[in-house]
Amino acid sequence: MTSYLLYALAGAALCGIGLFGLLRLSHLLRKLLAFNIMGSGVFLIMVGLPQHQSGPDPVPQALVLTGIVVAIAATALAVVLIRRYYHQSGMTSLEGEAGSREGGPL
Amino acid sequence: MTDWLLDGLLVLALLATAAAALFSRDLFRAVVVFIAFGLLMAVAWVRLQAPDIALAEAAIGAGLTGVLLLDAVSHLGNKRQKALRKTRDPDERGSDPS
Amino acid sequence: MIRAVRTCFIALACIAFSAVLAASIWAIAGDPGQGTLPQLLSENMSRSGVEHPVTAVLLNFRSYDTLLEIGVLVIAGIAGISMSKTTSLEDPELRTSDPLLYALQRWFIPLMLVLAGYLLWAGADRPGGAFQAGAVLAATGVLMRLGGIPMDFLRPGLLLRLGLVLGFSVFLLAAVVSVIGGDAFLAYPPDMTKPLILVIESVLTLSIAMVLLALFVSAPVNDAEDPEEGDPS
Amino acid sequence: MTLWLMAGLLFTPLAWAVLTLLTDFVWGRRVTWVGILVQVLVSLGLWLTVAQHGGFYYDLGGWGAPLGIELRVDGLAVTFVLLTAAVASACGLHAGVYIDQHKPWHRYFWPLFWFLWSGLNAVWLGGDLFNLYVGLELISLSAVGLVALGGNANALRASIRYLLAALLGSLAYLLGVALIYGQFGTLSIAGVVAWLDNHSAPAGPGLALALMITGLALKTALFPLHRWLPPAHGIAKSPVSALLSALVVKASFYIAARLWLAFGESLGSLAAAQMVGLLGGAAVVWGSWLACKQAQLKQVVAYSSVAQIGYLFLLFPLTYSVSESVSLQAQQGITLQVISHALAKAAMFLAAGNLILSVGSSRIDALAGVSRFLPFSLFSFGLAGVSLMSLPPSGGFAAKWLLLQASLGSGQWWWALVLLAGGLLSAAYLFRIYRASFAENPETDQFFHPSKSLEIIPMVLAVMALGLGFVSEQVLSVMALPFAEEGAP
Repeated sequence: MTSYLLYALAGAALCGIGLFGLLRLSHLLRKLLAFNIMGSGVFLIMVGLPQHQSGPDPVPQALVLTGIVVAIAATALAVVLIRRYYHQSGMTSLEGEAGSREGGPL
Repeated sequence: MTDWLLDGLLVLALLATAAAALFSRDLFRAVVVFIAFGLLMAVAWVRLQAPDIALAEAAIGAGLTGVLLLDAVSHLGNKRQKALRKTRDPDERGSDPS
Repeated sequence: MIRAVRTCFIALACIAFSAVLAASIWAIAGDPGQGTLPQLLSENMSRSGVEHPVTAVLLNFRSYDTLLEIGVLVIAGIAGISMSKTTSLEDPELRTSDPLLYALQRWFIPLMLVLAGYLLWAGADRPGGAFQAGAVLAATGVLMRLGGIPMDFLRPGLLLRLGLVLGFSVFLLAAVVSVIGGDAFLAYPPDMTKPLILVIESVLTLSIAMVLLALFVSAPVNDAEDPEEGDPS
Repeated sequence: MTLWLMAGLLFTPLAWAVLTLLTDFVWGRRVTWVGILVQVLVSLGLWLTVAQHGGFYYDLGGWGAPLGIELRVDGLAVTFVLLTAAVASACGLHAGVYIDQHKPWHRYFWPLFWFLWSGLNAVWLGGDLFNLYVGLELISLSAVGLVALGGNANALRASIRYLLAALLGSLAYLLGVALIYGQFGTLSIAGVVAWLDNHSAPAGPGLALALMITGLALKTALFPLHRWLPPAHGIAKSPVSALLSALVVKASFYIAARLWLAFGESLGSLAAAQMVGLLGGAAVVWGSWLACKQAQLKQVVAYSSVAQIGYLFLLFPLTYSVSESVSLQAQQGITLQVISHALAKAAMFLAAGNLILSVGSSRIDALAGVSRFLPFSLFSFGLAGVSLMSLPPSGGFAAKWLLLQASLGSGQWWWALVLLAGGLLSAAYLFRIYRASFAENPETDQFFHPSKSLEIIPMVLAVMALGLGFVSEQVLSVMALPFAEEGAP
C-alpha cells in the first residue's frame, strides 16, 4: 500500500459523503457543496489509483485539471440559476412546491 | 513514518471538513469550512505530487468557488429578512439537514 | 418519522456505496499496473513543444478536450449573462468602504497580477499554466469588484461577449489553420508548436478570467430592475 | 477530403457558436441558416464517405490512441450525425420563427444551440472515455442554459433540477472512467476492448461499468431516475423541448450502448442485463400510464419520452450472451427506435408548440375545437403519433418488429409483452389528445394562426418518421458496413 492508495480510498469515502449530501440535503447551495465534495472524491481516485501502480502520471493530472474547470463552470452556472430562482420564488430548495406531485431530490 | 502520520491526519481532516461542510447548521459556516476543505485538498494534491492541480485547487477550488458561494450565501441571507417579512417560506438558510 | 427512516436508508446506501467503491479500488490496486501511457508520454515529450508534461497533455496531446472544456466554460458564461436581465451590472450595494478590504486591495491586486503572469509564463516548463493564471486573474477581478472598482467592460455588451470567446476563437483558429496546412486537426506545425501553445495559453488565460468574472458579476440580481409578478414592493 | 469533413463536423459548429454570440438575434438567425446548410451538407458528405469506404478511426492532432484522442467514425456514428443534422436544423429553423426576437436575452439562444450541436457531434464520434465526458458536459450545460433561458421560477426550478441530475450522472460516469483508467491504463474504448480480448476479465472494473451505465441512465432518464425529465422538457420552449427529447437524451444513451456493446460481454452480468431491461420495461409502462394522466399537452409528450426511452434499454438484455444474429437484430431495432423516436418526438413537440401558440393555453382541454382551425399541425401531431404507437408502416413499427424478433429469437419472450403493452398504452394517451381536439366547442372560435413555416417543419419531420419504415433497409445497411482498422482513408 502506498500513500497514493490511501488518498484514493479517502476519495471513495468523500464520494459517499457527497452522494449522501446531494440526495438528502434540501438547500440548493448545500447540494452544490455536496456536488463539489463528491467531485473532489472522484478526482482523488482518478489520480491516486493509477499513481499507486506506476508512480506520478501526468495524464490523469491533466484530466483532473480539465475536470476542475468543468466543475467550476457548472458550479458557477448553478449559483447563477439558484440566485435567480431565489429572486423569483423566494425559495432555496426544490421541495414543497406545487406542480411536482412526484417530486424528489432529483 | 512521519509521512504516513501526515497523510493519515490529512485524510482524516479532509473527511471531517467534508462532513462538517455538509452538515453544519449555519450555511455561512458551512461555506467557510468548505473553503478550508479546498485548501486541505490543495495540500493533498501536493502530497500526491500533482503541483499543477494543487495550484488550480487553491485558486479555483478554494478561492473562486469559495468567494462565489460566500457571495451567494450573503445574497440569499440578505433577502431572507425580506422573504420573512412577507411570511413566505420560513425555512431556507441553515435548513435542518436531518 | 418517515423522513428519519428515509435518511437512515439513504445513509446506509451511501455507506454501502463507499464500501463497494473502496473494495473495487482495492481490487484494481492489487493488479499489477498495465500502464504504458506514462512511458509513451515521456517518449513523445520532445515533440510536444513544451517541457512540462501536464501542459503538453492539456494543450497538445489532448487539446480537443481542452477546446471543448473552454466551450463548457463559455456556455456557463453565456447562460450566466443571459440570466442577468439588468442593463448595468454595476450594483451600488457592492461598493464597500471596508478599510481592511481597501488596504488588502492596494497590496494584493498588483501582487496577484504578477502572480498570474508568472503562472502563465511558468506553464511551459513548470507547474502552472492557463487555468491557474486565469483563476488568479479572475480572483483579482473579484477583489476589485468587491472593492467597488468599476469595471465597465463587464456590461453584457459586445465587448464582454468578445472577451468571452476570444481565447476560444484563437484556439479554434489554430485548429482550423492546422487543417489548411494539410495536417490532422489540432496538429500544430512542428516548428511553430511552442509559440502557438504560448499564444493560445495567453488568450485562454484572459478568456477564462473573463468567463469566471462574468459569472461572478452576473450573479447578483438587481431588485429594482425586474419586479416580480404580484410583488407589492 | 475526410479531413475537411471532420473539420466541418467538429469545428464549424463551434465557429457558428462564436459568430452567433457576437451578433444579435436576427443576425444570429441568418448565420444559423448558413450554418444549417453547411452542417447538413457536411453530415451528408461524411455519411456518403462512410457508406462508400466503410468506417475508420481518426486521430485528432495526429497523436495515436492511448496518447491522443481518437474518433470512431463508423456507420452508426454517421447515421446519428445525419439524424442530428436533420432534427437540429428543423428545430433551428422552427426556433428562428417561434422564438420572440424582441426579448434581448433570446440572442443567447443561438450560441447555446450551436454548442449543443457541436457537443452532440463530439459524442457520436467520440472514441475516448474522457473526451466523451467533456462532450456530455458540453451538451448538459448548454441544454440547461436553453431550458433556463429567460425563464420564470418554474423554468428555473426545472433547469436546476435538470442540472443537478445531469451533474450527478456525469460524476458517476467520471468515477467509472477513473476506475477504468486505473485498471487498464488507457482511456480509448478500443484500447480497453483490445486488452479485454487478450486477458481474462479482472474483478475490479465491473463496478466501473455499472457506475458509468447508472450515471448515463440518470442522464437518459431511465425509470426510476426519470423525475427530472418531464418538468424540464415540458417547460422549455417547444424547439428546445424537441432538441432535448429527440437528441440530448439519446447522446447519453448512445454512450451507454457503446460501452455495453464493447465491455458488456466481459464486464457485465446476466443479472445486470436483465435488471436494466426490467427497468426499461417498467419505464415503458409507468411512463405511458403517467402520460395518460397529465393535464398539460407538453407534459403528455414529455412522459411519452420517458416511456419511449424505456424501449431503448431493452438493448441490454437482448445483446447479452445471445447469438450474433439476434444481437445484430436487437442493435438494428434499437437504432431504428432511436431514429424514429427522434424524428417523431421532435415533430410532436414542434407541433404541440404550434397548437399551444394557437389556442393560447397549454392544457389539453383547451384544445377543444382546434381541429376545425388548425388541421395542419394537428395532422403532423397525429402522423408523429402513428410512429410512436408503432403502427405500420412507420419507423416505430419497423423498430418494434425487429425487437420482437430479437426477443423471441433469444427466448426472452417477456420483452414481447412490454412491446405490446407499450404500443397499446401509447395509443391510449395519444387518442386522449385527439379526442380533446376533435371535441366541438362553439364558444371558442378565435385561434391564432401560426405562420406556414412553423407548420411545415413538424410535418416534414413526421413524414420522415413515417417513411423511415420504407427505407429502414438502406439505413441499417450503412450500420453494418465493414470497419477499416487502419486510419483514415
